[in-house]
Amino acid sequence: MADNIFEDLGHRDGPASVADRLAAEALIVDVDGFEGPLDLLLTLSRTQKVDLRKISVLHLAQQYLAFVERAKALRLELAADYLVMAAWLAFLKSRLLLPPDPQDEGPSGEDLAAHLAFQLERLAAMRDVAARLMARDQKGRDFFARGVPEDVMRIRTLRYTATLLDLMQGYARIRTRDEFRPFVMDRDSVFTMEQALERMRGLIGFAGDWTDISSYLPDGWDNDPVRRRSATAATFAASLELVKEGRAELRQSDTFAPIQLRRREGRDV
Amino acid sequence: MSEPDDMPEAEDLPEDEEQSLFDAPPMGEQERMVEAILFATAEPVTVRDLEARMPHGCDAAEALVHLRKRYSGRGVHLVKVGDAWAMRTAPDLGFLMQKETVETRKLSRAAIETLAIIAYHQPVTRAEIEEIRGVSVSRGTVDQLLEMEWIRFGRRKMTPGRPVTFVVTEAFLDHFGLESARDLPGLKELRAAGLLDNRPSPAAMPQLGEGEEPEDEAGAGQSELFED
Amino acid sequence: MSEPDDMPEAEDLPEDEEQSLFDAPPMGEQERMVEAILFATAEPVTVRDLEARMPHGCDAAEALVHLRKRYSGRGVHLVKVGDAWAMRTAPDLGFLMQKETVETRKLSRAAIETLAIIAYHQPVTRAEIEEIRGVSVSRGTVDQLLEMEWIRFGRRKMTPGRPVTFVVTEAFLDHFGLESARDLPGLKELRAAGLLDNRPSPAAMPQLGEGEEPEDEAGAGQSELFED
Repeated sequence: MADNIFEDLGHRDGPASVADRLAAEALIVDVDGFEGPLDLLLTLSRTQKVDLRKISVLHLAQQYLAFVERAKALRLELAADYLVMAAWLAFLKSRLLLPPDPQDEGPSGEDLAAHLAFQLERLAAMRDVAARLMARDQKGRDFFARGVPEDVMRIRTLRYTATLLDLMQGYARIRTRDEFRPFVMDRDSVFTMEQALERMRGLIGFAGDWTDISSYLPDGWDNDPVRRRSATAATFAASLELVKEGRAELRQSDTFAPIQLRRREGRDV
Repeated sequence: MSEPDDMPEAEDLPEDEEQSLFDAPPMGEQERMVEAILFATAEPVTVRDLEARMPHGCDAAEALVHLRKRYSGRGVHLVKVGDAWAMRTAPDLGFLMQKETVETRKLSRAAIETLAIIAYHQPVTRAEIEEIRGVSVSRGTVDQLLEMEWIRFGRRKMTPGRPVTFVVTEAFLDHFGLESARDLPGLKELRAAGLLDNRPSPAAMPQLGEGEEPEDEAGAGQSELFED
Repeated sequence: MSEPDDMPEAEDLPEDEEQSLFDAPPMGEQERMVEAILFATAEPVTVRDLEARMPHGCDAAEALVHLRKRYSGRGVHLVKVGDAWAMRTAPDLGFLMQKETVETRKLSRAAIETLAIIAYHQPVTRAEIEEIRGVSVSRGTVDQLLEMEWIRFGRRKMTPGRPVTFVVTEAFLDHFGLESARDLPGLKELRAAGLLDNRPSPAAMPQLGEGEEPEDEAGAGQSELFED
């Protein structure tokens, strides 16, 4: 009975029951519920109640065109897709009805109809498997993962690397920097009184006997005359400072004679 | 230079000596280890990752065979998900787990169909999905599936325009309890019926769902995705 | 009066009839249920909560006894946490729950320079390093090198204040493929290798340590290196 709803709609003069009309109108009003023209065609094809492979595409085209006619009559806005499909189905219908034109190189009406049937069947099949997929047991609904996953503790070890080349380049960089540094008053050959004092303070505790202060010159400062002069002056000044602090005694037997130093008796360092 | 990792000494050793140095634990122990690791992890773990965490010389694949047997029929199962393995509660006990049930976002009909088409036809382009459904695929639908990590981008098709393709993910398999995409319900029947063939439509067919398509957009996005 | 909670009908039933109405599942099934619940639950579960989730008439306490036995010696244990029960990785397998990753990073420039000075001038004090580098040496840099075991403390200098010195270690030599610190290329070689500028240094410029080639110094340090 549903079979002829659309035929009835197509042939306006045909009788149609109230129920049929209501069903047809429900279909049209529900046009938004369809996922496009192919979906609508699939729905329409179900009314044929046959295997989709054996469906009458001609019949289906008529149903679809009737649907579009009816929608127009109801002044329903139809998406362009539906109208494109309508135009194409009208073309297909004419191809199927007219004897093939031997001049025509394009696909035959049968080919086009077969492909449409294939599309419908494929869509129906995808709908079916989609439903089967969703009916499967699902994680978080039917089966569950571990409730308290124990986090894997990440132990990150940082390893620093350097190559021999890095090392050599690093050293070369320092040395190059020294060679080409901007000119400054060179302090390398200057032994300051502060340095001497610090040195002397450490040594004075051992100076029980009178000792020439030149023996207190730091290592490496007694050969180069420039360095020696600086170190001697600094050491002498430092010695005077220690005397002033009451920690040492100084003596000189004669002009230009060696200056001798010793710890001041009775004092501990 | 002797990076501690290299351990050239160990590798230079004759086979048998090496064996004795790195004696793998007995299989029973290996099974316990796999059990512990899988229990501790909610995500499936590959054999490779298992072995990376186990002592040298372990055979995780064999341990998994024993473990699977041990847990068959139990309240918790060992399941295979793609290349990886996971422990999951037995589906028949889902009714006990109302408290744990996670409300998943309800998928629209369009999203469900799109997902099914991707799963059964993968790798599949957006144009092909639209061909099958007869409507354009909205960006939101694809985005939702991507966001759920049920689909991801596959490699580009070697056809003009090099369109991107979509494939389903391991998370999809995990969610639906599938070992692989080959186990999708009805896949064989669909294939036998030729419904998974890529049949080009004869010339004069209307190209549904195209037109002002986000296709190009997606294409543009894709190149970004893969270009670096 | 018929409060839905009361279920007076059920309570009015004779004992045996109630039993038959609410037949508890077999103990094996109960064990599976407890197993699944404990597996999937984020928190430890009390016997009471277990029974509330299981079908009427179940004896969770007994199921727990069976389950505990089943898991004894496995990679996962059933443990009691206060009043509640939970599954936990066997303590002896804790090492599997750690993933060691080694990240390789390049040594900082400051560290390389400090290391180079120690290698070329050892034994060398911090003050000397600072003098050569022309900037102060941060504690962190020295600590890092000590931690890497590329340098160690040498003997104290017999100079006032008896400052500590640093020398390079065997591990250092090993890492850089050197037999001894003497093998480090000298300034001449560095220059020949293009690592140092080829221009002869202006005579007026006093050379830091030049004259006594670093090799010599290093050589002096060598004895120090292997003396203890």
